[in-house]
Amino acid sequence: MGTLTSLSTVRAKARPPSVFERDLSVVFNEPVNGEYVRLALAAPSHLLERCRAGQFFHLLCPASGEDKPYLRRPMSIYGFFPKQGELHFLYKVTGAGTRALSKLCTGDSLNVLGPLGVGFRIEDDWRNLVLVARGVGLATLAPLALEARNRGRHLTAICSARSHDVLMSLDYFAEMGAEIITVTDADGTSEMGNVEKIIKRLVAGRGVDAFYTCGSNRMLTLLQALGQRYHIPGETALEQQMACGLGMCHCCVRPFRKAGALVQLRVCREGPVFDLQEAMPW
Amino acid sequence: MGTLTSLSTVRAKARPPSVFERDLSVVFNEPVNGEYVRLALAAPSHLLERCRAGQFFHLLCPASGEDKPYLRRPMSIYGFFPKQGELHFLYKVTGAGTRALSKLCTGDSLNVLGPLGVGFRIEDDWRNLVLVARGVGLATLAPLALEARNRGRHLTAICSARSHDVLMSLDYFAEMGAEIITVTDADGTSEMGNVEKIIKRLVAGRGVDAFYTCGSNRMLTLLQALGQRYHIPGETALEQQMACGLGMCHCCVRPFRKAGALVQLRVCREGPVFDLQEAMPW
Amino acid sequence: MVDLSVDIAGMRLKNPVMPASGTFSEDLAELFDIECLGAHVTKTITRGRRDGNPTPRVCEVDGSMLNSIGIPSKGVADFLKKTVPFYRAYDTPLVASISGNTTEEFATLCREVTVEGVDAIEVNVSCPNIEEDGKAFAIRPSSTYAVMRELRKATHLPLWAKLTPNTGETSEVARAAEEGGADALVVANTLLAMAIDVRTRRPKLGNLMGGLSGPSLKPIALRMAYQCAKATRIPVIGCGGIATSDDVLEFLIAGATAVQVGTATFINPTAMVTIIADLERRLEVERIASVRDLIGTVADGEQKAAVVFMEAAP
Amino acid sequence: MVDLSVDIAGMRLKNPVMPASGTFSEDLAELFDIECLGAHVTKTITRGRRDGNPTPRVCEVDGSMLNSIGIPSKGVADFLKKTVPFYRAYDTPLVASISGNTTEEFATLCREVTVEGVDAIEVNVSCPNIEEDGKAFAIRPSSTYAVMRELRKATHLPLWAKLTPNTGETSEVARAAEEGGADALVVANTLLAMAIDVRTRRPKLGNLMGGLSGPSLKPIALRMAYQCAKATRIPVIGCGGIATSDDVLEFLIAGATAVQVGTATFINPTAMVTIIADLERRLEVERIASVRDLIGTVADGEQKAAVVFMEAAP
Ligand SMILES: Cc1cc2nc3c(=O)[nH]c(=O)nc-3n(C[C@H](O)[C@H](O)[C@H](O)COP(=O)(O)OP(=O)(O)OC[C@H]3O[C@@H](n4cnc5c(N)ncnc54)[C@H](O)[C@@H]3O)c2cc1C
Ligand SMILES: Cc1cc2nc3c(=O)[nH]c(=O)nc-3n(C[C@H](O)[C@H](O)[C@H](O)COP(=O)(O)OP(=O)(O)OC[C@H]3O[C@@H](n4cnc5c(N)ncnc54)[C@H](O)[C@@H]3O)c2cc1C
Ligand SMILES: Cc1cc2nc3c(=O)[nH]c(=O)nc-3n(C[C@H](O)[C@H](O)[C@H](O)COP(=O)(O)O)c2cc1C
Ligand SMILES: Cc1cc2nc3c(=O)[nH]c(=O)nc-3n(C[C@H](O)[C@H](O)[C@H](O)COP(=O)(O)O)c2cc1C
Ligand code: FES
Ligand code: FES
Repeated sequence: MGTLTSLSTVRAKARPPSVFERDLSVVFNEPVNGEYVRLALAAPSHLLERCRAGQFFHLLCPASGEDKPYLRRPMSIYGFFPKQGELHFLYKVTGAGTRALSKLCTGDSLNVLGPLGVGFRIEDDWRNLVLVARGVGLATLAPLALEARNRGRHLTAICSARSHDVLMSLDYFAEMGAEIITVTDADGTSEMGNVEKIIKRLVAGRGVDAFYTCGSNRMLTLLQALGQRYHIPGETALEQQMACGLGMCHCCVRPFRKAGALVQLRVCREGPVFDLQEAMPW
Repeated sequence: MGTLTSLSTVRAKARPPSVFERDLSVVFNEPVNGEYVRLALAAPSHLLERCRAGQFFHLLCPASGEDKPYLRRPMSIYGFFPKQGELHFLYKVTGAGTRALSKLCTGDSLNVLGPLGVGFRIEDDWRNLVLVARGVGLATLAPLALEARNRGRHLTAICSARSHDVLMSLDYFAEMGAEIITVTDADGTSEMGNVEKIIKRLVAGRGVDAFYTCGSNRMLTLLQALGQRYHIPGETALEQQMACGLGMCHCCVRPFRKAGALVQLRVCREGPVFDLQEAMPW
Repeated sequence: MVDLSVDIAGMRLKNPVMPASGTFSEDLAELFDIECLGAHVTKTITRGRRDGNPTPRVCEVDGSMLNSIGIPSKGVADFLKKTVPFYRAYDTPLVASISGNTTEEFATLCREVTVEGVDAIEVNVSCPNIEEDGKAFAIRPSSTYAVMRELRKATHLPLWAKLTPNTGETSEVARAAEEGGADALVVANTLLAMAIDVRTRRPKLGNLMGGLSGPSLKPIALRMAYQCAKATRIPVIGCGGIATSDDVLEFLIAGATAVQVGTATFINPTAMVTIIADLERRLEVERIASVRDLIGTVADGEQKAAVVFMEAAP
Repeated sequence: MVDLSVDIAGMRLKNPVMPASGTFSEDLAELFDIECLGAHVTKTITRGRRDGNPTPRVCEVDGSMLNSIGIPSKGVADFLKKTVPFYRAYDTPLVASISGNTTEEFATLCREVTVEGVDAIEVNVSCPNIEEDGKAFAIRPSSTYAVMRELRKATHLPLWAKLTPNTGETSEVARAAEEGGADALVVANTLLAMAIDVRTRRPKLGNLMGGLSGPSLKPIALRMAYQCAKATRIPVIGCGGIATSDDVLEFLIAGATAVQVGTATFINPTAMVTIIADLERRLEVERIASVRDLIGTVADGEQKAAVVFMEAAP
């Protein structure tokens, strides 16, 4: 909101656009496993340089066969690589929009709007970061590993999934030098009691300066409790149905606890990343 | 309408369907000149055997890019070849539907509904047939040459166009053994006075038993006059905006002179071929 | 075996899928056995002959269509002589759609079509009432009630009132129709709309304005079907943009007992056949014994008390 | 050089393209220079704070969308302190959209936003009138007239009345607004609609019902714009499904003096920029000197006398 009030004095039109609407060309669009697809788009560096972990793009999915998505679809930045000139997404095929997206071929073009929203914060004195991710939450949290490496922080990634087959992004995290802990339903290791034990061990060990999570209600609740107990700050990324993605329509609000009261904040503008303790389980 | 009243006694459901809704596969879809495209579909012989010159199909043009045609588009049968198993159309690219049609590739599928409507009549004692066609009217009249040959009639085709480049179907008519007379705006031979002279020569020569036309108001008016003067019967195919194509919606009516009164008839059901003298210039 | 049958005011339909008036005729029997339908609904007729509106009578708008047919009619004599006998060859119930510009004309026609072979009468009260200001009867509760009361006196057959979306008082009109004697509500007719060719600057319809039908109408008709089901105790027959079995489920869940399929038949003439088959399969897969178990099952819990307020405040 | 400027009740707009209330905010300035727009129209505010409706507040329907935002508002104080100053940096006229649930509240707010920096007031009379039965003011001519008369007394600024499509009396409501003192009509707001998720059987909107906007609304809004232009002598601002310069031409030809673009901005945030550029190019190519030469040029010749009748008989 800081940017918004400053606009009233500095005339907005004097500034270069900070959000882009562009047709980007598909580099690849490949299945990761039965459910997820990884999409890479060729993007100019001035766009990629504006990207931050936790931000998202609003994608204009093309019509494809019976599927005629109308609204844009929000999708977290999975990776942004100014040197290669690539912007990556990781998505789960769930309905008309993502189904149409999954039909894109190399060379096709896709209209994107972004980067949008507020990304993850990494305060200067947060040395040891812990992220806990499950399912598609991984897509949102993955670029945090990239930023952590770039800024020389230690990151532990606790990755949860139904089974080892659908555990994603392990290579990605390994490449970024993150420490990886995997838990699965198949092993019985993903239940909350065990995750709690793992995190407590991390706190007792090298210590934890910040938690990050996304995509699981139970993880959010657990981290809120541990954060309160050990006074560890944290952040979570949230989702909501969106129309504009820019803050104009007020479709995407969620309630947050702020100073004892419930306030409605826009996921697309004040989020999608929010303070861990202010967020409400859904 | 004869079939309709008979239905009240013979239960319709006992009869096999006489109109088909089918996905057919594209054999080719090639430009004929700058404006027209010829489309060939692979079709089963039981469908092709029901086709008559003058009938049409109602095509479900696919969405393509920005073009999202909703209603079906009526298109005359340009050729039907039970032996090769092919159904042909000749169309002019004019709007969303035909533009989408023109994007079809070999092997793509197209949903068609037909054959629909009443085709051209060739009475047993009509030996010498004359057709006068211009522009896209050729598409509708061409299969008449096929039927004339099959039934051993002599056909003279007067083909009119802006210039020789856009004169179509000459090979087709030649193959069917028709006598061809071409007139063009470029030569100045297509003006009505000249066409009238040509027809009068035919009447005076081997004689004319029936006129057929389509696609030009001026031709229709000329043939109506000559038909009355020489007592030569004839038929014309007409167009109108359509929704159902089957006779249900009454969208496609045009006025006709019948027994001194004006009556509204459905182009899709009582037509698209009508008596030459009953038709009204538009 | 799932049970697709539904009951509309004492009339049993083998399934809840029937054609919408004006989008169906004997001609469709050339494509499939129309005995498979829940009912046969004929094109609206007037007492006397009418030519209908000038052409073009149809045009396309974004993913839907406009029409201004204007109810051409061969009159009631032709209907009784040709149409009714045609459908007598079928066991499927026949629903005759009628319309009139004055209450008296309407009631007379209602009496005239009360014949053997006609199983219910759909009264198209979306037609103009020339005794008042030319607005459709079903735009106002008062004129709806007045015409329904006279129609009720004119026949012992079930009366289905077909409502218009061109009103701000759907619930009130529905209640007025019920009080006036309607046995069921058909919701809804087309929505008044317009399109202009920007090249020629001419209206795309010969009649200037026409009725919107097809997919664009669906969310509006669904809202009306829901309102009518809440506002009355008589069965609601949903109509507007229905093209798939999912659309049928949506209307049933909202509170409709049956549905009519209109424009979809123009796009896919066998749409109703496909919908019925899909519906049966869906129920089997989801182990729902009867289609009637779906009616009005929308999970509207907390909100429904606030419906009137919400009506006005999207 | 073509002239794109138009005049709305004495206010000169550099071009006829402006955003629709609720689909625009300061945030769009991050994408392009919003000085290029004909006017800036703010989201409707109420006097006090309001949270708005439960989520989900938006869903997709066939090629369009439904919303039930419910006018969340930070109240008039916030508006005067933050919103008005933001737009003061622009030369483009600022139009403040307001709403109230009682005539008095509405009129008070109207007075409060009559400040320097606000150039016109758009009164969203499509909101519920809780002093009557909760229906929107603009559903009936009588309540439209009554509220407009009070609003007229509350300000000297141009008053734009924003009408609702949820009525069977568009022409009458338009005349009532004019008589009540409106300087222009914005035609129209969203159309009440509904969608249900057939898997969960839950309404797709947290509020059960919501407003339809986008391409599906266009032929309905166009019809209303035409009706309003015929029924009154004040300028009409068309709104509903406008996404291209062709759509703008269609509304101008139908009789609108300017247009508002809503949902299209959600799909293509730079839609208005593209539309303005395309419009200029179109006029150049077709050698039309001024966009004003297009207004109301629809070739409705013979039909227009019969409009009222046709309204009821598609
Ligand atoms: C900020 C943000 C980041 C996201 N990042 C990712 C990601 O990286 N990878 C990924 O797979 N998914 C992500 N999602 C969820 C993704 O947006 C939805 O899965 C997608 O919109 C579904 O569209 P659909 O047409 O395939 O499904 P449908 O169910 O057909 O969608 C219907 C409508 O609901 C909306 N919708 C459905 N699910 C969601 C959801 N979970 N959140 C918001 N809107 C939804 C759609 O946008 C569409 O408008 C993110 C959502 C948000 C809000
Ligand atoms: C019985 C019949 C046979 C026809 N045969 C041929 C043929 O063999 N070859 C050919 O090129 N064209 C033929 N036409 C015309 C053809 O149907 C139109 O050119 C086509 O529908 C245009 O569609 P569009 O989407 O490209 O154009 P658009 O102008 O975008 O169409 C908009 C709407 O108007 C309708 N429409 C436009 N022009 C016509 C027209 N002339 N007649 C009827 N509806 C129209 C379309 O079907 C559509 O619903 C025939 C028309 C009829 C009625
Ligand atoms: C071409 C056409 C003709 C129609 N004629 C009538 C009619 O005669 N009587 C009537 O009550 N409704 C008529 N309707 C309205 C339909 O019955 C139906 O209510 C409307 O089209 C909405 O349903 P749909 O979206 O499934 O088409 C007609 C609709 C169309 C498209
Ligand atoms: C998300 C959303 C919010 C809206 N909020 C308002 C509002 O606050 N006040 C108002 O008068 N109209 C509001 N509208 C209606 C629009 O201003 C416009 O009238 C309508 O959407 C039709 O135009 P469109 O089809 O171009 O979107 C809103 C519409 C949408 C989609
Ligand atoms: S999606 Fe429009 S405000 Fe967030
Ligand atoms: S197109 Fe429907 S009756 Fe001819």
